[in-house]
Amino acid sequence: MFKKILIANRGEIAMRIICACRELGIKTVAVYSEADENSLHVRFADEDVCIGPARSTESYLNVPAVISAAEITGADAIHPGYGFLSESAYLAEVCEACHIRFVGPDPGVIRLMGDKARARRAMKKAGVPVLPGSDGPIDNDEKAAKIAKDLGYPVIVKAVAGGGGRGMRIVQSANELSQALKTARREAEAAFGVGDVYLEKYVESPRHIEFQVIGDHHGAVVHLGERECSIQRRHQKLLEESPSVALTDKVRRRMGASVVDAAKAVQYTNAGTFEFLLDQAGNFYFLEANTRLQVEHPVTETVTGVDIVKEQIRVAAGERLSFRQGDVAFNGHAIECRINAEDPDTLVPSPGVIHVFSVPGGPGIRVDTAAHSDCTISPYYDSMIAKIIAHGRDRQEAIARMRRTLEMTVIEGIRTTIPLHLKILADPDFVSGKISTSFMNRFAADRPNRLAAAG
Amino acid sequence: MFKKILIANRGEIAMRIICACRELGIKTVAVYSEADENSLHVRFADEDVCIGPARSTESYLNVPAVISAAEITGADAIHPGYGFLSESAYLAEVCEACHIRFVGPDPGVIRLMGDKARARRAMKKAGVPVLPGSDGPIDNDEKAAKIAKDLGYPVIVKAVAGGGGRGMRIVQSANELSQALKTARREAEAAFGVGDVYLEKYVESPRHIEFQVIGDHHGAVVHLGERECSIQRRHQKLLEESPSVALTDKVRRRMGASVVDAAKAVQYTNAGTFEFLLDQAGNFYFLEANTRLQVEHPVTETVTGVDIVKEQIRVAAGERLSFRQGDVAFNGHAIECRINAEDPDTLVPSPGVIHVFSVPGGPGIRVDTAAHSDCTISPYYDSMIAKIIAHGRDRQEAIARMRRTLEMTVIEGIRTTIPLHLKILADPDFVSGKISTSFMNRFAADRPNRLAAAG
Amino acid sequence: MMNLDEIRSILELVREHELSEFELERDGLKIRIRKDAIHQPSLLMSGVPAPAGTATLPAPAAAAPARETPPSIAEPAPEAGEEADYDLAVVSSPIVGTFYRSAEPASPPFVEVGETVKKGQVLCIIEAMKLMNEIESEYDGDLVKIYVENGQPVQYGERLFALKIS
Amino acid sequence: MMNLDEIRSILELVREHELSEFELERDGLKIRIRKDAIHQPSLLMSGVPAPAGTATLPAPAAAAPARETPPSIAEPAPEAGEEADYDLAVVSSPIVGTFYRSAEPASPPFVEVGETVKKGQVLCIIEAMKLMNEIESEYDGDLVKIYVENGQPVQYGERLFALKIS
Repeated sequence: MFKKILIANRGEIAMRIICACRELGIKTVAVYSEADENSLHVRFADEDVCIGPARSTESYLNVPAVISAAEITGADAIHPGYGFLSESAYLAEVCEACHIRFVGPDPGVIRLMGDKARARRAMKKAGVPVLPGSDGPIDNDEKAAKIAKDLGYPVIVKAVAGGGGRGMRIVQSANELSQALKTARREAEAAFGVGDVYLEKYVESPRHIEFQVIGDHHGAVVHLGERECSIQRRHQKLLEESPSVALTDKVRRRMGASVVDAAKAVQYTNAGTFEFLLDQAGNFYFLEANTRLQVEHPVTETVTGVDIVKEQIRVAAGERLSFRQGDVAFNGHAIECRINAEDPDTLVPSPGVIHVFSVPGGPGIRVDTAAHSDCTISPYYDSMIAKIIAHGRDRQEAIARMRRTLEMTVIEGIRTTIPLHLKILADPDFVSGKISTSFMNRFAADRPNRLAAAG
Repeated sequence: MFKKILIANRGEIAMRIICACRELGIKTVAVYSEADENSLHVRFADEDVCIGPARSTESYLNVPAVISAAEITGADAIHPGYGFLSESAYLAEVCEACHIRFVGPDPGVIRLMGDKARARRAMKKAGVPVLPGSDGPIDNDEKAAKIAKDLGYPVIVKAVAGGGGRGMRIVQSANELSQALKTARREAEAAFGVGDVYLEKYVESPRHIEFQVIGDHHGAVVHLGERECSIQRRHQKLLEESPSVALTDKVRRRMGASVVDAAKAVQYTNAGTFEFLLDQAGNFYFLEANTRLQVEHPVTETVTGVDIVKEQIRVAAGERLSFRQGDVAFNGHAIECRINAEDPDTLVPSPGVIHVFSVPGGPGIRVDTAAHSDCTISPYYDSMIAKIIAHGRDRQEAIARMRRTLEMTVIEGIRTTIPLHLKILADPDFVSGKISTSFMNRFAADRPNRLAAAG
Repeated sequence: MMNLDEIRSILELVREHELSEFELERDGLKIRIRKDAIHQPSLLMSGVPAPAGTATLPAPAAAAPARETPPSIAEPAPEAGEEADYDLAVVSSPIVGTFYRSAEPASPPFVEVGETVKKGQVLCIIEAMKLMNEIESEYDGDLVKIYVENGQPVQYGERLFALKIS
Repeated sequence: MMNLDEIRSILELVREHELSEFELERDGLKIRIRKDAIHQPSLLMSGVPAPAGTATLPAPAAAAPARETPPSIAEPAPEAGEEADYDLAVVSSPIVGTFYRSAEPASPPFVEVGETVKKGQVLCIIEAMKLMNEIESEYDGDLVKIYVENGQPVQYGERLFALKIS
């Protein structure tokens, strides 16, 4: 087992990894930017190294600084958390070269899954259903028009290197196609430095369902069931739950087995997530795989009792998975709300000093956060300040617990998305489980003049 | 179901009951003393009534004030929590007379179990093993000497109305008996207004094991397994866990069935706890029954997934228990630490203003508290300010999670028992499960001159 | 450019206006002042009703300024816009219950505003647990205000009457 | 430039007005004062090492008072007991790595205390990811202090040298 892990991240996920390391008796090294000097992850790590100024390109995204910090502290592994360098095949490679273990899949797998078109092909080959579409980047409009016609409109243009909705365009008819390709290429170029785009069948109002897997270096891969993440705004997840009301036990087993097979086919190790669209007819289509820990991993931990972060560290150290597929049992229902420092109406980020931070606990409530009374939410990074996870015997109990927790949460000094979450939790369609990725449109539609009025 | 429940308590347990009511959609009424005007339970109840000055005899223990508050707010039930009026047969009777439902057993059962000697007889009759002893109060020394001789020394003198170690004396040999009876009677008289004492066989270094039961008004009684509460100091529980390492599944089933039979025999309804001593040979002896919610109920909730407080409210409203014995499954291991506002060495209460209150969460951690940054811990009431409950797949994981949580908890402005808990959790005997009610002696013994030096 | 005298003047203004923060920025200059004189008022401390809950009873902080020295007679703080050049006494409720101004529904009230009352005179009844508790005046004086409507519930320490002490 | 007397006067004002924070910024000058007069200094804010952990690296707050304006030359606050009647410049580390005073173990150090250095002169090497990064002086001046031992790890922004600027 490792003696010392460097945590190449900040905020709640750095705290989460410190918790896991402490439980395993592993020392920790925090790295931090100058903006995070007083952060909890710096306080509670065994050692800490300032790696640069506030701007993340010069600190948390600075591979030489992270590697140097690991070297001067003698860390034998790096946990990248999520975001930042977590899906950097380059960091994983440098780690290999420096004999530091990277807590994540091998660089080759990260690279494969990072290329959406190659990932699609690999999944298709492994027998996982993928959305019908162009089998690779599209370079001319004529070919695009033919493929789109074969797929049938609507279709969607997506960036090969994409994510977060950038380089993405929905095309309703043939005469919009050429313009959409142009715009998507430009956006992709700007966002990812690579302008390649591809075409897919567009599914209307699908559910976003993802499967959590974890594999060791001895060939074992186990899935931990699904998470439903259909509640999204601008392709950002707001609320996640497990299990999904849309899956029967039979479908869960079938999908899970198919994901495990695919992960084995690409020699997947460590934790990863396979994202799918579920259309209204019940068909699943592979979307993409995330080769890292997800923000929403706690809902899976809550229903399975598996500590995914500790398991990641164990398998990275070469240990065998501590459980087999047959040992995984699903217990009750879990919901996670991401509490962001944002105005719940205008969605504008709301950094600043939190004067009062009090999240009531009680039965079934888990809180993952690095915030506390009198802490500063920096404008430099992600606006997520806390994750609240509610566990109940069933979905209804989980919803009730989440509601009363949010109602009794006091965060003063900044605005948060709590009022928005309370609206979602009170929505009759949400309560009855009738959700899709278009669910959040209704809240935007309630305020047609919102942006105009705010502007 | 009730429309509005008055919570005749304060602090974390009032918050706990508010959580349960909100999940059930029931309105709440907080009552409070003048010292608690700014408390969270007052803030988060739907209504609130000031019922008296700080002294609890004039507020939280004031039955007419509590009943009046229920009447003026139109509450249809009263939940007494633990402590204060929770085992007051008188309050239960007045509630009956005023057509307010008391969330607890019937007054007759409260009275029966409140009289230790009668409770012993009832349990013996129901086939539950009790400690050999005098079958009722002892009024003369000669009779006492004979009984003690039959029992074999050591024996223990206990107050019939006792609790909390008052009116209790261990007697090692015949020549100490007369003096011990005298002292115990005097203490009992002072503490409870009743001087009656009885004799029992004294068990050396036993474990304190208790069973949680809950019964409805339709004759169903179910047990939720045991809690081990051997870690006590001056007869006050400090740390509780479930399951106990001392019980096999077979013993658990046998004991549980015996407790359920006994509860049915006395027509027990609502939640209750049957406390036992387990001697080193593996024999169980009934100690006493607590006819209320216990401080340590969360460890049972954590391993069973049953919300005991909601279940209490449901059965009080006449509903049937929502589960049967066969539905109760035990999942992993839970430990609770009671965080008290006390100096961990001198044990002196440490009321005052908490400037910083930050309890990290993360996987497996539940926090029950009414404290927050900038709150005041009043000198008038119980010194317990928070309960931290750690859940793990096994005892080892639960201990590791509790440790890292306590290490990363920041409470500033007052002293707390956290350092003492960390000592307990690091103790090799505790870690290997070799504990008994004498466990805490080692920490006192470590500092023979502690009180002298402090004085 | 700012000099020490200017800073001093700003600080005077901050004190005078009891500010907790002051910030000024203009080209080439930025000044920021923060005071934690007491604690900043926090919702957790201020007893503002919870957004989700609705209090049917008057919020104690607002309704009972005389709460500090119940249960009976206390000097009220003069209210804004009120003359307070005479001694006032407030009679607060010593118990929780329902306030009645008369012995029976049909009877006239025990007292009316403007009346002179004697020490020991019954001012009202508070019903608690079906018991009628007579509340007596502890002072001689003129009744200047009745805070509570007939039949209204009252909390412990809630103010009932104001007397101008003679 | 602000002199000590002015700073002293501002501190007097801060005390007099019981401020918890005071900040003044104008071209080339920034002063920030913070007092926890009422609040006990909070562990959560102060960056004091956690009781459970042991930092093998110097705590940033203590080790890098010049942290506000890295990565290179900053005006240090005069330290207690030190004369500060000349202009000092502190050279801080622009990267994380290992500090070496000479090009190779056998070579003599690049600079010694008391030496005069020129702008652009190499002061030390910071090794990061097997690369040797030469750190140059940005000022002409006399080297008055070397904060770090040879072979010691340094953080971003950690101070390395103090120069008396000529």
